Amino acid sequence: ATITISCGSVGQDFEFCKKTTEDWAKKTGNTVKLFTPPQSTTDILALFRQMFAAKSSDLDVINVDVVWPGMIKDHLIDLKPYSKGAEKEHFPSIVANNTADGRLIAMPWFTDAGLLYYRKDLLEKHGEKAPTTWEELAATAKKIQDAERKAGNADMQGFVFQAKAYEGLTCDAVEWLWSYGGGNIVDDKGNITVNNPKAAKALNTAASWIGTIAPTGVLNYGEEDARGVFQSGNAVFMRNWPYAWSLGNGKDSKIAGKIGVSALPKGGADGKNAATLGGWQLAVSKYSKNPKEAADLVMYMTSKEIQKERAIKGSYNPTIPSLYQDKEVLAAAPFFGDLYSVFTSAVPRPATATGLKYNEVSAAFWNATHDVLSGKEKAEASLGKLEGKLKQIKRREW
Amino acid sequence: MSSKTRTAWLFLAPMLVTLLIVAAWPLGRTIWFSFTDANLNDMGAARFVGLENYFGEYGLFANPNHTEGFWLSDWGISILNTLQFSLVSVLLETMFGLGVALLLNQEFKGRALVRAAVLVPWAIPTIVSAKMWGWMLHDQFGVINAILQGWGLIDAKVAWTADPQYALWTVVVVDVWKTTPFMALLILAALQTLPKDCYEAAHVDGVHPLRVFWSVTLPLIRPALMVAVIFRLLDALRVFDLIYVLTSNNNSTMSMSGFVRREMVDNGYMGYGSAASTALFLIIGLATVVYMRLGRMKLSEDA
Amino acid sequence: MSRIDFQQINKRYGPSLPLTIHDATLTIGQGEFCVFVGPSGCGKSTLLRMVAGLEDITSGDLSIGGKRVNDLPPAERGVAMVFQSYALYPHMTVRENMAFGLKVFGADKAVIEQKVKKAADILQLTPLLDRLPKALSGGQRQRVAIGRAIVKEPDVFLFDEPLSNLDAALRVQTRLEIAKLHHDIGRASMIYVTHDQVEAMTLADKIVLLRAGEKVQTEGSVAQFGTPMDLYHRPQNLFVAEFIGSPKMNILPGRLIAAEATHAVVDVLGVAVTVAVDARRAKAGEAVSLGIRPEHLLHGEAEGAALPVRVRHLERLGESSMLYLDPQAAAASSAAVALPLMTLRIEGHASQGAGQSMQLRLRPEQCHLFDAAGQAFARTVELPA
Amino acid sequence: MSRIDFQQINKRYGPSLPLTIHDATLTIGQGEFCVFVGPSGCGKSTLLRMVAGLEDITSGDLSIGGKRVNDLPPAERGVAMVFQSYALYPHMTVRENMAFGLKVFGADKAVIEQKVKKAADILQLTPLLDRLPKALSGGQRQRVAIGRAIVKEPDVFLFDEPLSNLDAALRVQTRLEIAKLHHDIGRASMIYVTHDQVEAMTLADKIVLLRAGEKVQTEGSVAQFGTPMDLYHRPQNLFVAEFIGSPKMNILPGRLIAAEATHAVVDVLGVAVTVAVDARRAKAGEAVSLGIRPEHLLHGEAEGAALPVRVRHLERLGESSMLYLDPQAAAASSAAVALPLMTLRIEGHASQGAGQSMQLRLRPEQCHLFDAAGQAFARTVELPA
Amino acid sequence: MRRSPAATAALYTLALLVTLVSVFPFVYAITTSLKTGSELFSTSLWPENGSLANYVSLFTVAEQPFGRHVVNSVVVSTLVVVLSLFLGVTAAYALGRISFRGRGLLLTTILGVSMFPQVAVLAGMFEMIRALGLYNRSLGLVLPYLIFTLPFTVWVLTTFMRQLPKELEEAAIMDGCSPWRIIKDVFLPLLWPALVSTGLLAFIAAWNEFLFALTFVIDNNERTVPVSISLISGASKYEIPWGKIMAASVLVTLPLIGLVLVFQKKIVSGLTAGAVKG
Ligand SMILES: Nc1ncnc2c1ncn2[C@@H]1O[C@H](COP(=O)(O)OP(=O)(O)OP(=O)(O)O)[C@@H](O)[C@H]1O
Ligand SMILES: Nc1ncnc2c1ncn2[C@@H]1O[C@H](COP(=O)(O)OP(=O)(O)OP(=O)(O)O)[C@@H](O)[C@H]1O
Ligand SMILES: [Mg+2]
Ligand SMILES: [Mg+2]
Repeated sequence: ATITISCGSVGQDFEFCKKTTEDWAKKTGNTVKLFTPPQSTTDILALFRQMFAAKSSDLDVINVDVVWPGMIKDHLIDLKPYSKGAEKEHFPSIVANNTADGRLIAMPWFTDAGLLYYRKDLLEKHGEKAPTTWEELAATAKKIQDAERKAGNADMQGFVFQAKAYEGLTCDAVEWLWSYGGGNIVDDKGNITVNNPKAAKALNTAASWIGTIAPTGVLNYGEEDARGVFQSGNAVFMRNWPYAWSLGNGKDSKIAGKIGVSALPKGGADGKNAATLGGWQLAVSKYSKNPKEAADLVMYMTSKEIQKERAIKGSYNPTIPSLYQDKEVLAAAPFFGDLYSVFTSAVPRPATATGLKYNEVSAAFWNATHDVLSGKEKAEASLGKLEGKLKQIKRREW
Repeated sequence: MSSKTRTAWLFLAPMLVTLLIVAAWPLGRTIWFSFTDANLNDMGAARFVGLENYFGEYGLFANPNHTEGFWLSDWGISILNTLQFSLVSVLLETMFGLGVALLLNQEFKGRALVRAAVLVPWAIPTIVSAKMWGWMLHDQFGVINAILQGWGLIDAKVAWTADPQYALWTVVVVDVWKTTPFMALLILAALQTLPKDCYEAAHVDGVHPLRVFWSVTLPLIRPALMVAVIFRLLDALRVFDLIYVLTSNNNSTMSMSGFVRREMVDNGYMGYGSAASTALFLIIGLATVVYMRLGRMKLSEDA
Repeated sequence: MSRIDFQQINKRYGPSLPLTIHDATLTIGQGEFCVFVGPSGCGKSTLLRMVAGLEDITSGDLSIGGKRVNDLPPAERGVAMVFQSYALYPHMTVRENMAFGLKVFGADKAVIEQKVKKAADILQLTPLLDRLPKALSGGQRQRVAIGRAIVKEPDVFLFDEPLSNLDAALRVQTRLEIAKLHHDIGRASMIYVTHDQVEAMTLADKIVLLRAGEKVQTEGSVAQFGTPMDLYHRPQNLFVAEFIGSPKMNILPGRLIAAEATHAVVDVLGVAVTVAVDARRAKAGEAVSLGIRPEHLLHGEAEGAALPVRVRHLERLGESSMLYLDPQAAAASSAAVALPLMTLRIEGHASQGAGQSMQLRLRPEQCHLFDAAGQAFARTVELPA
Repeated sequence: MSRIDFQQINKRYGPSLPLTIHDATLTIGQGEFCVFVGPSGCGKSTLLRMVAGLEDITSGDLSIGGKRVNDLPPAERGVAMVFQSYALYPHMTVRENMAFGLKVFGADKAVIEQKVKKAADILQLTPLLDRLPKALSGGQRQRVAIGRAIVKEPDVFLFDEPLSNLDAALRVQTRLEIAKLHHDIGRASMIYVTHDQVEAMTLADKIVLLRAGEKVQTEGSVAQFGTPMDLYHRPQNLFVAEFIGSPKMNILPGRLIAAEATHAVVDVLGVAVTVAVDARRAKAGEAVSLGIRPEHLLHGEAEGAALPVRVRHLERLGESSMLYLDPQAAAASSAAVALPLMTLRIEGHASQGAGQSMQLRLRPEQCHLFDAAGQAFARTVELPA
Repeated sequence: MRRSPAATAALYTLALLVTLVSVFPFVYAITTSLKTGSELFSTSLWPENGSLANYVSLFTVAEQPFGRHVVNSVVVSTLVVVLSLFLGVTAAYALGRISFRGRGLLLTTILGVSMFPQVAVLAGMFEMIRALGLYNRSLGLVLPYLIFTLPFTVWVLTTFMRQLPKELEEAAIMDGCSPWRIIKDVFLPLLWPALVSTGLLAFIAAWNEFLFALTFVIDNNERTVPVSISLISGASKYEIPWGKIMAASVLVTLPLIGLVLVFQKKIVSGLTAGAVKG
């Protein structure tokens, strides 16, 4: 049978995908065709939904973002009959995320979580430590920023992150909320919890960064914008995904070797560390003509050997806890060990609870957050409105 | 049916048939869905809900949940944004387009190259040019801020696409940059078909060039200009990708098309999204009719 | 001041093309009415357009009112022009077309209104004032073009065949109006292109007859420049003689028998014809051409040499008739040469029929004589100025 | 077969506009040469365009060769047309313009070549064959338009003022060529619009004179349809009388004194003038108009009634002169009425001067008489057909 | 008639300014395409150590055959333009030169087709494409593209067609031309400026279309240029491969510039000069 798989468009992803699928094809005597999905996650989802709506059998295996299962669960087959229990090896939180109505609709493939990057050299120079709370971060950032600016680097910024009105802002804001104990927008039972003082505090704190330690421009920053500023040596702190590590330490990077990574700060002394859960799964389309072969491919690609290989060669975070103790893996990506807890305790966005309406919820949330950040509204007012909006979105049920 | 009329329909037939094949199903389907509660997740389960999507409890218009008033709802804001954006950008494009067309209409050395150069903004794919501008307008490493700072025009780096104060106008500027060639090229074609001899008459009459432009050129190219503006207006009212790429899909800059996309694709509300697109269709239709009335454009005028 | 001076004006449309206008030198005095005539394509419109400033002057100097205007834009020359192709503004009504030239000068609304009304009355356009050009007949369009020029009352009027599409009555009337206008404005000069000889003769103070074809390159564009009577009675060469007058002058080949200061005797088809010219610069035996206008030929019994002819066919025009005649060469003379038909104009209804033989009489004082190069011998009779 | 029948043809350009053509009924026989004349804007082009099929017929029947063609497309009517506005294909050279019609027809290349060459020779366009229309003079463009029609040798030729921009010599020549063509093709019918009376008179088998203005609505478009001599000698009404002939007929108001079968006596400005018409249908005392053409007025000593006049001004045209005269009404008659100027045409160079008094003689057999409604009384003299 | 020196100077200055504004981002794109690595984040207009690596890399990924994509785009766009112009010209003849009832309504309806946002018709179009069996073929894109190029070409050509002198058509009718022949031999040559302009605009529109191309074609070999560019990938998920994208953009814009250079010669004035008087 011929299996068409969508497993990433970016270079490294693609190379891996190609190699593993070829191996599988050779092993099983099937053929595999690679589909190159668009870059933007939103675009990929739109495309998939379009194809599902048309019951297209053109795609067998698809890559699934961590927040999607709720939205596309109806179009994916249950992998349980094919997994033979293999899912038990993976992080349970992720498996839970991938389970809907008792069906295992996707297999974890790799995971992702927000990290705080900082300039080791600058912190050292100004005698600071990596901050543990947002407040510390703000103070440190301000101090170093002002000092550096005085020293001639007018473009120095304290902190850059993703605050463009898009899914990335939801990720960032969930971290803030969670770290201040402000909940997770919608709790597991589907109750709208976002309108609470802690959440408001979190957002107001974030808003206070804009124009002080963060440029107004962050309001339109995505991952790359932030990395661009950080990597050209113009920022002290950055919130980003693990991918920035290897690039930041790349050959032509101005700050290679000067980067430190830590967990994101807590919200105040009694806050928690919080990192939003990211990452991708693999799933089989309900409309696939060869579900059996497709499922087999999924199982192969999410297997331990393959994840290990990917962790070593591409520093993809495995979804199998045992791999975080694997020596070969740790040798390649030392912070896997240091930040193990970050990855295991990553906060999922409220995708499971809100199901089909997750996108809507997320958009409403990032818009409300953006309004606060851009100073249009105070967090309290904005969150109040957001609550109303979320109620409207929810209507009778999620 | 007279033979002339028969000829007319005969010549129209291929185009009409093609258009019917291409457009009838998609458009009809969209309009139909606007009366249902179809969801992208399960299209088969669509139920007819009448005007629910338009005027129902959660409808586009008359939504009682819009406690702050219609114009502050996402849909209301997107309508206002779109109208604002369209009016300003089309106006500017028309003016610049006219100017550039008049320039390209002159004889001078290197005209061919300038003509090609002028078309470059239009020729670069939107997905690229939008990102390119996004990059160039980047507050930290964007070349625009660098240049403006270099010339001393601004002293602090401006967050062109992020600052709500500038975002929409930045989009307008980029749109004007990108689509002025469209106007210019169409107007240029119109300029080139003007009768020469009445210009000679005006010349001998000693009419000032500006006056000639105003009293002779403009009326004569008006039909073509009107059409160019109509299509620009249509495009502008449906603007999406530029805003989407440049400023993200923030409420404060969202366009009607952006709203449609959000509802239809991101949120999967086919019915509601279809209603929004049908409403958008009606709004555009209305705008066009108003425009054609204002411009006293006659569709059935003879040669 | 609106004297117009052409100094050795040349015009070449393209580097590889021959000169269209060659060495045009003439002066049109202030307030003079000058008519350009010449064969189709001889360059009348070109010359006019050069005065208007619409066509570059290849070489030579053009001055208006004593000022060289070669490089002056049209607007600054103070001219109004009626284009051969009308050049109406297609989007303006008749009224707007006529008013436009005035409006741009910032003339008073009431004044414009009144001028347009007057012109429309003269040109019988009043009921059409609110129509667009495309709903007008050819003649009506032409009248709008005239109207547009005359409302402006400029220093120099340029008319390019302004009446060609009008009917006789309207034409006469408009012609008179133009003459009147010219007279009223007084200081305005006019250049007027026409194909209608009656127009040329009646309107012109001066006529410029332009050449076409090969000879332009060698002899220049201007064939003759003078008063209407000059061109009619004293054509300087065969080209002028043949061009002016309708039907055109009869030209017969001949040989000089005697060349005196007061007259010449010419052998024409074996008949000795006396011509009242000063022929001293020629010698007996030379080949010459004898010219006589159709309206000057006499027939039946009258004085003068008698030329036998036979009627080929005839045209009746009502008030007069035109007879086309085959000269019957005397057996002796060159019968081999195919002779052109001669034309005779008879008042009223001609009684002759085709095939009939006649005797034509040529009065010495009505004949013209040209040498082999086509140059005229000066006539010795007294002629109107 | 190319007989053309107009049966009560009407044309209205717009619902709110008056009829442009009203009740045109006429028949142009096969091979006939019919000339349309009439004031500018009277509908000549419109009528022509209806024959061509370019303009819808509002009501009435048009048939060509016995077949009703109201709804036949132009291409199937077998007509060729010269447009008043030329309508040349601007992107084709002169040669291509002329060849296009034949090419569409699928004619042989060699045949096309040869026909175009011939037409170009006739029209003196040979050196211009490879030019585009925009590099041609007005007359040259017009000739191309003619050439385009004649190469096609159709059943019906439609010419809309085809010679208006040509000089006299070329005009005569082209006119002759068209007549020759008409003669050669034989069975082809021609409809020809012109403002040139000489053309109309010399070319036409039949002339259609169309009315313009108010009277079209009441009396129909066709003022008279007949041979040239008919229109000249037997104008059916004042309009025709005044329109045909240049300069136009002198019209004097009068009152009938005696109305006989062979003649009438009219009191004109106090002078009793005898007119050779059958006036029985009128009664003495009725108001009438007396008409006499400028070329028929006699002066000095001659028979006939004598009308005292004074010379207002005069024009000299070379071969003839035109005198404009103020009639000197006898004190008794209606001096209050402003009388129109009369025109007198004198052969040769007039000796009179302005202000001079003269006596005009009106010969009974040269006079026309019209009743108060403008209808002519039948003339009783023998007249050319 | 000559221009004064001041006017000439003004003219060239303006031309220069317009050119600069138009191509500045493009120049920026070129320089960016020559940059690699961190240099991308610098604002300098000139690459310190320019390299053609980005260009080379475009053609070395077997799964994303850029050359093939360019060919696909050329074929699709050309077909779209040819079809649109053909259908547009014939329809414009009927709409512009023949008066019949319902003309205004028809024009409005045609315009109405382009009043829906692209996303709104996406789903329906997707179904239709699949029903017609055109799914996953670049050639299948021709049909959906007509939905935005056809109304445009019809309207523009109708406007231009309407302005040609009536007498020319009549002369052609008298010469025995069929309507098709009139269009082909008389109108088309006079419509060159309009044809070239609309053709170029439609070509570019088809060339740059993204949403349909992304949705209706999933085969790597069948993709068109904009999708191809959007799929150009950096080394990892969030990295935008600016250099390569710019290189690709430069590469796909150059042929368009060539196209303009070739066809702009047809945008000449005075095509109808000398045709009619009045
Ligand atoms: N499209 C039109 N709409 C309205 N009226 C028109 C239209 N075309 C012509 N006319 C009017 O119809 C009348 C007849 O026009 P036509 O062109 O037939 O005149 P014509 O006899 O050829 O005049 P001319 O000798 O000036 O060419 C004119 O008064 C003209 O104004
Ligand atoms: N743009 C041009 N390029 C080349 N030759 C031209 C151009 N315009 C006119 N000519 C030629 O120049 C000559 C003079 O043209 P012009 O229009 O002055 O003639 P004209 O005397 O007005 O003739 P007509 O009486 O026919 O209008 C003609 O032979 C014509 O073919
Ligand atoms: Mg001329
Ligand atoms: Mg006419």
